Amino acid sequence: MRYIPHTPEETQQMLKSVGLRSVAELFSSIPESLHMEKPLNLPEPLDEASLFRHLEALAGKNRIAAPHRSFLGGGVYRHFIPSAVKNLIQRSEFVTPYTPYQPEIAQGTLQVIFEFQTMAAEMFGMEVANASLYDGSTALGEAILMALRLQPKRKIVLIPRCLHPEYRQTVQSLLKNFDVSLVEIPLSPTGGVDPGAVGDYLKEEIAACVFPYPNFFGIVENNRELIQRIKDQGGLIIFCVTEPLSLGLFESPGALGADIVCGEGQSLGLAPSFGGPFVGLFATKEKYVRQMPGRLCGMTTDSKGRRGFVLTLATREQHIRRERATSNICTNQALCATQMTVYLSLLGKQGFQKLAQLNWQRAEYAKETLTQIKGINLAYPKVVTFNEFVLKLPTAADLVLKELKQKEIEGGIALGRWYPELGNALLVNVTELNETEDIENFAAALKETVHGLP
Amino acid sequence: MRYIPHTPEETQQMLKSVGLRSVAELFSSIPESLHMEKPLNLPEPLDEASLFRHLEALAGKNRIAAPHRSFLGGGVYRHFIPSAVKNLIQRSEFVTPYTPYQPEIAQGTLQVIFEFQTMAAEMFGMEVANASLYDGSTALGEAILMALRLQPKRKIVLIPRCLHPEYRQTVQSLLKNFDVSLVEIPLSPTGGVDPGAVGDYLKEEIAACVFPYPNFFGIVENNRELIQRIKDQGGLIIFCVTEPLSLGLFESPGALGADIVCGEGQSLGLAPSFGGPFVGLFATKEKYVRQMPGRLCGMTTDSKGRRGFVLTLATREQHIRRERATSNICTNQALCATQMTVYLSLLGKQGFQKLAQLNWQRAEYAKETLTQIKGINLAYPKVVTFNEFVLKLPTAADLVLKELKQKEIEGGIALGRWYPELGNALLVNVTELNETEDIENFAAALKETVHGLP
Amino acid sequence: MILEEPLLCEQTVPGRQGYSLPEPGANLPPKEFLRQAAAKLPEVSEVDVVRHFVRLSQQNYSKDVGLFPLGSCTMKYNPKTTDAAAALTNFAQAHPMISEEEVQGNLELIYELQNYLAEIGGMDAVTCWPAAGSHGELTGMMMIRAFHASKGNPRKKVIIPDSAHGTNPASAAICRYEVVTVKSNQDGILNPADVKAVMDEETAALMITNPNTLGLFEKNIQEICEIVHKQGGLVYCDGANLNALLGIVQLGKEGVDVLHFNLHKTFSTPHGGGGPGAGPVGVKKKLEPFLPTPLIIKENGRFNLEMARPQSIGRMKAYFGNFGMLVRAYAYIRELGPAGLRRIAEMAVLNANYIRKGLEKTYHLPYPSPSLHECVFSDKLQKETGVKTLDIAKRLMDYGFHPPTIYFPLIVHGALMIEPTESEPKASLDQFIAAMKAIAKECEETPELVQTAPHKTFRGRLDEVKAARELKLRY
Amino acid sequence: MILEEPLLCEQTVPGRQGYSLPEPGANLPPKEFLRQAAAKLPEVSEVDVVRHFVRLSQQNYSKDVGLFPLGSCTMKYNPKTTDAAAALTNFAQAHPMISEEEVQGNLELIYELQNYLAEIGGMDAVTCWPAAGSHGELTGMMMIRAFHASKGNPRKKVIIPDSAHGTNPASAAICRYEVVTVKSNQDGILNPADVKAVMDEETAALMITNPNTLGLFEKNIQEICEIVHKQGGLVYCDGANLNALLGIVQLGKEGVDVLHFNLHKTFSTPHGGGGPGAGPVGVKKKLEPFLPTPLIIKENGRFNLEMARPQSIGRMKAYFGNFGMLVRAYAYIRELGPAGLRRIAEMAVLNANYIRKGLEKTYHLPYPSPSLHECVFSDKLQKETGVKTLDIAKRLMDYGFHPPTIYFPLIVHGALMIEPTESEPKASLDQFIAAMKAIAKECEETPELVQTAPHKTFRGRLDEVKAARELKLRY
Ligand SMILES: Cc1ncc(COP(=O)(O)O)c(C=O)c1O
Ligand SMILES: Cc1ncc(COP(=O)(O)O)c(C=O)c1O
Repeated sequence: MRYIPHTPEETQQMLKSVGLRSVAELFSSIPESLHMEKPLNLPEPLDEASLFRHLEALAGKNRIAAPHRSFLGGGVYRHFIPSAVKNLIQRSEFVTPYTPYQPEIAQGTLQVIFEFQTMAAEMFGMEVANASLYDGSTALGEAILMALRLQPKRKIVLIPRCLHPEYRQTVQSLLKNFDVSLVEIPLSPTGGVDPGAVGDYLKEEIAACVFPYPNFFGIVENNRELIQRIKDQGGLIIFCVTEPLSLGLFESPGALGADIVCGEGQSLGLAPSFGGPFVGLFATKEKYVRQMPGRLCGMTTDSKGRRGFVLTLATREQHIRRERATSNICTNQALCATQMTVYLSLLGKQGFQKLAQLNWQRAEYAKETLTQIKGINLAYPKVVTFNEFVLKLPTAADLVLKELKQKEIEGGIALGRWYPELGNALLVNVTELNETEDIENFAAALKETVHGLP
Repeated sequence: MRYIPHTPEETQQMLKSVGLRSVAELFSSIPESLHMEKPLNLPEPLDEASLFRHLEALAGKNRIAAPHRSFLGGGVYRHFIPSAVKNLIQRSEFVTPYTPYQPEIAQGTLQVIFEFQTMAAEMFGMEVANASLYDGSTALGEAILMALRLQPKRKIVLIPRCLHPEYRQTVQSLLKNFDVSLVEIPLSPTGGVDPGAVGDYLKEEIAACVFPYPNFFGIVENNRELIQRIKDQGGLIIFCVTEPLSLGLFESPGALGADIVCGEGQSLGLAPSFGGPFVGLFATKEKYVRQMPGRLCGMTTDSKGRRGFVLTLATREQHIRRERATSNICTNQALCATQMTVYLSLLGKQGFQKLAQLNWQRAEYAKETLTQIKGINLAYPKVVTFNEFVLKLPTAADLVLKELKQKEIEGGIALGRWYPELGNALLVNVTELNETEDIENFAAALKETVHGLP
Repeated sequence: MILEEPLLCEQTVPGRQGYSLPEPGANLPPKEFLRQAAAKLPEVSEVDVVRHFVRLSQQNYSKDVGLFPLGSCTMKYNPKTTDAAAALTNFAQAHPMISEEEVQGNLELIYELQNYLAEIGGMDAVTCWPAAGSHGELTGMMMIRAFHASKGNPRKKVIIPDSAHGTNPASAAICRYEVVTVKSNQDGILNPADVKAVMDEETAALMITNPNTLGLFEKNIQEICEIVHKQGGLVYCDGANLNALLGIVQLGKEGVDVLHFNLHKTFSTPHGGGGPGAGPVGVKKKLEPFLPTPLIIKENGRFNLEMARPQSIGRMKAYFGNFGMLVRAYAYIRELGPAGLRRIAEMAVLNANYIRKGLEKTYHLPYPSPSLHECVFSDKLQKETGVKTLDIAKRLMDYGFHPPTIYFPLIVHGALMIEPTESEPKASLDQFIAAMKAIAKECEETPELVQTAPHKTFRGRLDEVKAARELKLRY
Repeated sequence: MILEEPLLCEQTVPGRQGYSLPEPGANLPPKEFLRQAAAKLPEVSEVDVVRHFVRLSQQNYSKDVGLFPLGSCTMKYNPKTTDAAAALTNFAQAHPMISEEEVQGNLELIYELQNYLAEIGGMDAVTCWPAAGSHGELTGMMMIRAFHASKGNPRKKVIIPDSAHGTNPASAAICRYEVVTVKSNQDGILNPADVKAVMDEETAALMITNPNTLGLFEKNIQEICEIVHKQGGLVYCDGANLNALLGIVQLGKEGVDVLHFNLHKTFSTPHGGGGPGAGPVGVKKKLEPFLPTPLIIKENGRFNLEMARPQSIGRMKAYFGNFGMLVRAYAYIRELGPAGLRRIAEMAVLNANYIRKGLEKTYHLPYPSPSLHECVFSDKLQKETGVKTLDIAKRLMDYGFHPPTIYFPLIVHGALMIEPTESEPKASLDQFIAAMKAIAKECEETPELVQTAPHKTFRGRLDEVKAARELKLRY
């Protein structure tokens, strides 16, 4: 077995040295009755070539459209990943160390985390960011728990319906056992947060309100006035960003008044990978840092006065604070955070802006082109969106998608599953990978489909 | 431009520092009349995403069969390449240094070369090997030139017709300007080196005789007696090995009496890559080392007495000896040599034997299975082959291959192009990637094809 | 020669580019939405970026250069094969929002992995959604709470041994349970009587780790499970140390009701400098109704997702867990097969015992009971020379080794917790033992050499107090 | 911390495996064919192998960690993009023996690359088959010989300047030409008169490098070409230094008849620790009939291979050159476009001049003519302190830099030949200049520090004499 170096001779030699006669004796501290009698009932081993043949056959059962023929978003975005990212992220020195508990021989990982924290904070316009959480949805859970810790007497958290439905579900599960009301704020007529509905809860019990930015429909609302009203009531403002690329163009959460920003970093250099591993982003104000969940890397000096980095404020964490920790998280998404850091380093200040602009422009072009099809309209015609928008179709979105798939096009996400009130609504995402001709092909196929269906 | 760091400000600053006012002035030493007036007539730049879309479309114009549905060999062999090889070989530290002229900061490359030399020599059963040549065909050219240097008075070199035809062509080009007869030895009735024809040249002028091992038809001949007769005449024995994996099973060239062994390392861990880059192997006896072409790495010690490696015997090479060098080669195939070294390290002593055995067994099974088809026979029924053999078909091999390709099978190589005398002959290669079911599928398809064709 | 490398922000040259993008057009969204101050990301070329990360990477010690004997972390060799498996286009490019029809391959893989893990752990059903061990604990404890709630009383307390990992009490706390700590006995394991003493009908569960964090098998596990079950409680097992038991013991057979797996430990998905991981959870039949959504259902050879499960604890994370890690674990199990998995346990335990034997005369072994996959020493014998565990750990770096886990478990004062794993060759164990012995000698002869270690690393000992006091968390 | 690493053979443990293969059956070929003594390959695990190569790699300096200013070698940044391009399945998995029909993509790519290179060099036709620069030289000189032979006399001699790279005379020699060396003048370039003095009707060609290996433009090139042409000779240009001229000068327009390109220099295919490269050759119309086979012919949008070319020099290598390198160069040219290529030349020349300016007061500049892409200093000013070029080179390592090319070109005594390339940022040039100045100071103040350098590298100065004397070329 290529991963286990022991030869029979070495095994014998080592057994002898530990004073045992057989491998079985190594397990003599385990009560006899617990020992398995038969081998595990699992498939027999495969050599590597056969394994890949098997895996390719399995992967071949998926039907995956080419990225430029896909218009899928909904929290997971198709962006081009530069080859340099893929090359660097495979390096053993990033892939195979543990959490950098021994900083003298982990400066590489630590400095990357420090740079990741810097970039996440910059992007969000916040003061500090942590070293990553699992993903956007669990980061939102942590954000709410943190807000509750900061506001221990307050019991109401507002979650708008225009937030990613699976994020809402995740948060609902997490908070089920807490003595807290999670209140769903209905959709406004423009597909956003209904200010009137929020108004109903503007009282002392409000701990926090979540603002998806852009929201699940791709809509960018800055809600300046509403945010101020919540703040006036002492409520904390949580921004949740599933497409951080939008921040190359749109005002930062920090500038809009966020106290906590959480989000998903997938769109910044990670493959869709059927939903994970991704990277949960988390940023806040410096004054709240001791209530933050997750690891933090800080700058310091070594015995010779040279600059170096270490994990810090560990007293917040489970391995020190145990049941009173700010979170139970231990293993996080470090390698994904590294990947995002490499990606953002390449994009840089200008690239981040340009790519955002390109995404916005392509989506605007798609809006125009697709709404020229008879019977197809924007669900929310007058709103500002980033690279995603909702179309109203004349027929069932599910069926349309199925037909499009016959033409090897992934047309988007049918919203009926989560928003029956929206009717035949289709969420369409357009990134830099969808060029003009792809958008036009899509329009042609959609037209044919919609008019072909009953 | 992401590969050129200069910003306009830096450019100005640097120009100023060198005392120039414009970029154009940098080229003032070039006569005016030579300056291009227009930009190069080349396609406009592509961003990386568009570049890959273009490249994928280009690559998509190829029609490449899955490795297990392919039976192509002919000097380029499909073997499984372990993932560890691919991962290690991408490391910047192997990919991006130059030739290790500064050994203190190139011990990695140097030790790998030393290990490569060790493995090549071991595999061939020879005393020394060099740090690689371009490929098998040019290595054969170098072998012949070296033999001529060792035997300056002798003018005849025997090249059997059963040697890879493109190797023969390469050698013919190279030797055209030398005052030497390259004599082609015809095929023996068993598809090998015709001893009688060799006999005609067993006189004093014989400088060397080349033995392909296995030959282009996959045939393994050990020719012990013939080799002895040539040696008795003072001729040098050159072995040429295009499928070195065979040496996991068959007697080594060294043990059979080779003076020089050259070969192609592609089958040991390199992709087919449309014929290159591959790695030319070259080994000989220690006494001939000063006549060897190519780089050599040797062991030594450093200023503190620690073991280290350096390039050595550079006095044979062009950068020192210029027109009297043993070869003109400078850049070789170092990264491919590294790749082969990693591959062979993983296979190891046992794996090398087992994989060879597996290849041989699969090919034997294919021989049996395919010759059960009516009208299909082995061209050379009683010979020993490695993983490749010649079938005689009842119809034109070209047409058969075309039909098979409709069934997404690459059936092998039609030999008519080089060996019209063999009629409808097909060269079939079977490796560990062709499992029993693949061979049976091939047989079924071949049967259908052959009997379907006129 | 490892080179210094400033932050990329410090290398910024305004206007320098590392990207390759088409030029966007001029039009923009309405002004009032636009960002006022651009994010200060670095402005560097691709050349700068590649060098930056290559240089930084070279400052790291990694499993791919040597022994990484962090106890409880199971730092085994990570196959390149399984990384390549996860990178296969149709896995890596699968978008999680497409219909079940189009991802039958993924669903089949996860479904089969669930079955494999159930078999390995002796459990009835498995969910693959949790993103790491701790997330698995949370998922498991939420199911336990839902189970009790369904019986009318969610209960109030969870019993956790003093040797437990910090995530156990932290996860229980998020489920709003009060933590009751129970002490290990002089042999380093739990006494049934001690559990009995604290177990009552307001106790929802016992959270146990087996083998525990001392590397010892909780041999009274069956009796303990009975005690808990008798009062209506459930037993949660932290499977972080499952590597010692693969093919040897199915924990479910002991009486464990909920068990989490750490794919990044036992099944060798790489640690990536801190993550990502994956923490599937196995449960017994009675807990199946509470599994998180979605469930993968196999019907007539097709795989469907079931969302509506009335008793489910609900969704624990958007989409389908850390799928890339699931692919790796699946590939690992398929490559090893039943015999290979068992051999892992055997050689992991052999390696740990070999180190233990090699060092037991040199370092103090607080619990002499037979070790499984790891062994825990303390600095008791060295302390009188003024050298402490931290110093020994740092000094090991100078010998070319990553230090073991230190100061954990908390019940051992100055703990050195060594887990070599099965992938380590004998030669490196021998070198490690020799280094540890040499350091013990140094403790006596030149203690200040150890106290000021490391000396050969890229950085000397770092000032952690300063980092916490003068908090600098970003550029 | 860079760790020691023995040879894998020294790590062998008999029976240890690093492979993953199905078990073969028992049957074997006839005994008399079987190998008697197995090849002594290592017996190690995958873990051992991965560590071995990771550790060894860490002992290397590489372009991806810093400046690699080897003059004449054009060590520019190698894009990861072009590596990924060559790895695309349908390129990497293409077998060279399938029919033209099935590799239309490959043939189109090569065909277009030929056209691009022809445009860049101002040549009429290009062959992509040579495997490196030297192989290109051989191919080119063989065409020249065939050309002359077709006129009835292959001629006897080739004129080569004393500043030429060693491959030039070596390649000419394989074509059985006698080498006539012509000296460069005091400005470091060729005098037309000197060429005229040796040129005759038995001279087949002049082999020139432009810009030459001093980094200077041979400004009399047109006149020299005329002299050669007048006597029926041809002009071969070694294009190793083409990086300086991209989009600035088409060498073909100067009168050059044959030109080779080094894709691993100008077009940034990586050097790989010594190779592989690719050395396409461009020719003028009159030499087209002699191009090596096969030729790629475009007909009605399809690409075919032509093998039968009566005057061709024949095949230079099996199959189709180093195709993987051709893909990289193609991708590089397509990414950069005309303006990008020109910018490469501009910034490469600017960088070289910036270094030259920074060091010209500190080191002796033997030829003060204007530099293009590289500049050549000597150790003349330092020699009196007892320090020589080699010492300065070794000392540079301690400052974190790869040394420049040394002792080449041969016409400069103690040459230090510096080529930064365009991909180097100003900051690293500044650091390099500072290091070179600091070393010059050390030469005066602490010469023995320089003479015994390097001091901070993994190995100290290695004994090359011992290596050659006690030849040990394998384990
Ligand atoms: C015993 C034990 N339990 C739980 C955990 C937490 O697992 P994770 O880090 O995957 O969240 C660990 C991790 O180190 C552990 O060692
Ligand atoms: C000027 C010059 N000519 C020719 C060559 C030979 O090229 P290659 O190494 O590709 O064979 C070199 C390589 O260093 C060179 O610098």
